[in-house]
Amino acid sequence: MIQLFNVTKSYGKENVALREMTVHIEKGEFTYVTGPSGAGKTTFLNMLYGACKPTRGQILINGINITRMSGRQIPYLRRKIGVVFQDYKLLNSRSVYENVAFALEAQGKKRYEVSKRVYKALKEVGLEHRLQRKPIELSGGEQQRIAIARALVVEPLILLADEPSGNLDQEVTLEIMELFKRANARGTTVLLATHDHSLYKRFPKRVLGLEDGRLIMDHQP
Amino acid sequence: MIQLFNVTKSYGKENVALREMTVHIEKGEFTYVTGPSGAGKTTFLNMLYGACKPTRGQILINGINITRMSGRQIPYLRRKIGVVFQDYKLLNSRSVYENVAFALEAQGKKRYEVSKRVYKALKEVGLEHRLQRKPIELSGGEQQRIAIARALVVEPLILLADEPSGNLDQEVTLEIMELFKRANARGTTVLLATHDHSLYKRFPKRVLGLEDGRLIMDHQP
Amino acid sequence: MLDNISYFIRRALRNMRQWPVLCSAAILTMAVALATMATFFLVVINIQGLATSWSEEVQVVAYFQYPPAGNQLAPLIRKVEAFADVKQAIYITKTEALKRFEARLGDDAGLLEGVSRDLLPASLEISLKSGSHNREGVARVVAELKKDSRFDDLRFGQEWLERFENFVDLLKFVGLVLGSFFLLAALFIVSNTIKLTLYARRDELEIMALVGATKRFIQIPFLLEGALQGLASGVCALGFLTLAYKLLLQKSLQTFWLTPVGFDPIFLNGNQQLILVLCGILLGSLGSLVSLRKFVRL
Amino acid sequence: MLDNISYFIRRALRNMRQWPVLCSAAILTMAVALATMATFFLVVINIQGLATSWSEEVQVVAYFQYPPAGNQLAPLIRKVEAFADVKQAIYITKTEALKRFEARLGDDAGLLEGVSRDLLPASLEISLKSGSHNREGVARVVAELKKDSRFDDLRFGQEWLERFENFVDLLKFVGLVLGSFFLLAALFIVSNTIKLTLYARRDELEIMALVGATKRFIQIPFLLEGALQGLASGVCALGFLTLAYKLLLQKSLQTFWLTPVGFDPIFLNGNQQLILVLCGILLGSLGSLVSLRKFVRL
Ligand SMILES: Nc1ncnc2c1ncn2[C@@H]1O[C@H](COP(=O)(O)OP(=O)(O)OP(=O)(O)O)[C@@H](O)[C@H]1O
Ligand SMILES: Nc1ncnc2c1ncn2[C@@H]1O[C@H](COP(=O)(O)OP(=O)(O)OP(=O)(O)O)[C@@H](O)[C@H]1O
Ligand SMILES: [Mg+2]
Ligand SMILES: [Mg+2]
Repeated sequence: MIQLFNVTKSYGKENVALREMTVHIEKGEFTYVTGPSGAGKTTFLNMLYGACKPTRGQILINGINITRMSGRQIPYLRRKIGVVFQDYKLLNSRSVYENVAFALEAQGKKRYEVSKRVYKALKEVGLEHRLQRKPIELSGGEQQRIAIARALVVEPLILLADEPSGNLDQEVTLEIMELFKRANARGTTVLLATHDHSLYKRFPKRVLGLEDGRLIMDHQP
Repeated sequence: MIQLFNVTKSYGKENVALREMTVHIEKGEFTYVTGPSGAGKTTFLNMLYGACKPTRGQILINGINITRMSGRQIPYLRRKIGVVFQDYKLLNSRSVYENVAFALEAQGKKRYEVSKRVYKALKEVGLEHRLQRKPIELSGGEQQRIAIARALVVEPLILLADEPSGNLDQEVTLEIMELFKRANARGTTVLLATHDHSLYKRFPKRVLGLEDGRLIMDHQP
Repeated sequence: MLDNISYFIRRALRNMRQWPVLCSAAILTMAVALATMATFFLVVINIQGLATSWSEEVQVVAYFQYPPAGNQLAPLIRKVEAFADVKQAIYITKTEALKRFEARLGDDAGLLEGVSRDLLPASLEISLKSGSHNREGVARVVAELKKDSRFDDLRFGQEWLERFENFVDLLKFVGLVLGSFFLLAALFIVSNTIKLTLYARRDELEIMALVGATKRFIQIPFLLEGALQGLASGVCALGFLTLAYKLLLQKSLQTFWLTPVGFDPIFLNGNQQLILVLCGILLGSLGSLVSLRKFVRL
Repeated sequence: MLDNISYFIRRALRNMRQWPVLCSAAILTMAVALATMATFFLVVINIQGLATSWSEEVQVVAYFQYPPAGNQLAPLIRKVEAFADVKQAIYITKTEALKRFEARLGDDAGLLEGVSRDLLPASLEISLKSGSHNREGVARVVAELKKDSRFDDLRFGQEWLERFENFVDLLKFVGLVLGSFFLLAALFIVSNTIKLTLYARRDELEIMALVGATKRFIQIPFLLEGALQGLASGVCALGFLTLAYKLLLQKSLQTFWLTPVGFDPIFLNGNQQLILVLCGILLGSLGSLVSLRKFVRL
């Protein structure tokens, strides 16, 4: 499903975020990406949905080399991928409903289908009563859950979640993990970047450990 | 130092974020504010630096009733308070140095003093080598540390930290906690909102527990 | 497809409702630019209209050494009217000539009292066809007339005609220069306004791209919005112009020309009004398009 | 204090360097607006200048029934020149009058051949003082002259004068209306541009307030920035105007007037140039101020 070959990403000359990373992730796998702050977790995920291109190396998703992808094709790649951004990236000028519906509308889904699926996704993260609010009128954890709902509503082939529980209390974190596991059970490949040791102790899965841009650990439970 | 009397904050009619909260915090105290997502932690902190006014009730800081404060006086209140915002609130168009220096410049500090103190604060959070970067070119955890540096650089009387370790790994979290404790030892009153149980288990201090806007726990170790 | 179009329109309208400040700023800026340009255009077409009605007065006057005999006059007129450039030839008798001269002197007419009725010669006033109201046309007619020895003297205001033609050329030139200046200024201001509008909404553009919207999907609602704003601004400009014309310009133009011939001030005709509104739409969509290309990078 | 000022200036300059698009958008918009207004102003003052030079020709002509005897002439002129409104009185003999009449007829002068040299009466041409070039001044002089029976007839172009005065009034009115329209449009566009600029930077304003900056501390750099942009735009507009005037307007104005009296086209004098630049500064700072009040809420 996801194959990286010798991927290096550097910003400027000496600022290397990822070094010679080679990793294969199977379809339907659930993988944690861990490492200290600044290790390159976000950079790794960013490259998978085409937000930045590797400086060297190749990335294949579903057998397609996305490093050679043109700007025209990237939207179609992104439609297969749900992303929970570390900084949420919600539109403060739009309601919660619109924020989530956006991901479906961008794919040209019918209005009726959109509203049904958005409602379901918001219900799953426990925010169906916040439909008409603006994200800025929500608490940090609620915003994070909106971002999760937006990533899941498209029923993606791949889910990239960057620190999805940083602002959530333990209880909600467990609920969210249930959601991820359910999506995973339906066949979605999940990559979850986190610092939270307790998370992968409680739900043991494959763990990729990064440090200073290097893959220093690849641990299968 | 900080006294709240029957403080209620509601947005709109039925959306009540804080209910009848009465709490006293002594000068130099270190207090955790905990509670599930949406409990009202951020709302509580917001009111202390005048970002929003309580719907009912009074708030006294240093004996001054800030609910009656005019817009002209609020900047002077804020200069005594360092805030680590849950969403960082960094300027992406400015360098890291400028972001931190901003807080000092706003108080009319001399240029020489500004650069000395900014450098020191960035060193403390371990980011003195990121001086000329833009926040958007930093990892999530690095951004969070910049926000912490900006709050600490003014040597505030009160430090409000909203989820300051959500994007930090355990190691950096411990370092940051050391910083907070050191500031606390110098006399700064610290309020730290967090979900992280392990945090207040490891550094036991007074814990205020919120749920659904109500103060349901006030636990002194 | 139809579903998509209605979605785009809904989104464009929602955007406009959501950002009333940005939206009205863009509309009014465009309206001001359009109204300014249209005002200039109006002034220029009115001056040109006046110029045309002036040039209709261009004529050649041929003075007779001796008034022609009654039976010679008609053939002569027919001959002259047969020239390719000539529309009409009118015979002016000596008496009539003096009467006209008196009228022309106005206040000073009293001075001619007691002057012989024979003072002025009889003449033929030759007016030209509409295509020949210029130096070349006059020159051709004069050349023909010179062949006839019965004419003593020819008057055709050569100097005045040259000066007048220079003036009209100059006017067109100044109009063109000012017009293009204003067009450029308008385009510049509008594209800047829209650029700022988009800049203020750059998160939206970024996030759309991140959730998998294609370039076209992102751009179309903004283009539509630009076009709608352009439409609104065109209508505003037209309304403003009509009002200004009715209340102000019409009167001022009439007085300004102190018009010797019956000249009615011209307003934009139906087609031109349509063009104004279309210009607005074009301006809005072009402005959006140019700015969008900068902001929607995928 | 001095430290603060240098800090504000540094921040304003840094802002402008950091947002070259926003900055140049604001500058050029203001420059266009200012140049437009100044162009209109130039046209109006030139027309008014021409009007003044025209009105200098306003004079009263008094015709004698019989030419005065040589020794009576000098006292008469002295008497007339003693009137409060009169600048100068010049005696025109019969011969001179006919010569002038011939000159005035131009092409038609040939018609006067053989006419008696006595045809026209002698007259006194009375020019007025600069304050009296209007209907009232003329009326006063005429009233005085009427008391003297030696004058047969008085000419003072009453009708022409009235029409001319109406025209100048109208011109001023149109200039005022168009001028205020452009001023408003310019102010509107500029404050909108600045509003958009600030809107695009609203995070910055918000965060400044959150870290304890006072309202004034936040506003001053933006005001300074507005003033600097205004200064730049004023200088741009002035440069553009000078160029346009040198290359285009000067020539066109000269030809346009077909000026009978020696009238030199007027450009902005030193003070007016200064005012233009000051207007730019005012526009920039006012625009910033107005918009800032909306965005900096504490
Ligand atoms: N746009 C950029 N320009 C320059 N450097 C960058 C950029 N983005 C990231 N970096 C650098 O690359 C390194 C890795 O960043 P990345 O965001 O991948 O870390 P991370 O593992 O996600 O950290 P965190 O847990 O703090 O989010 C960091 O040192 C960061 O400063
Ligand atoms: N500006 C606002 N307008 C309307 N409702 C708001 C606003 N800000 C917060 N709320 C609501 O008030 C409640 C408390 O929010 P608050 O941000 O204080 O929670 P929190 O304890 O900080 O949660 P988290 O841990 O998720 O950050 C939430 O239900 C939220 O939806
Ligand atoms: Mg990260
Ligand atoms: Mg919060």
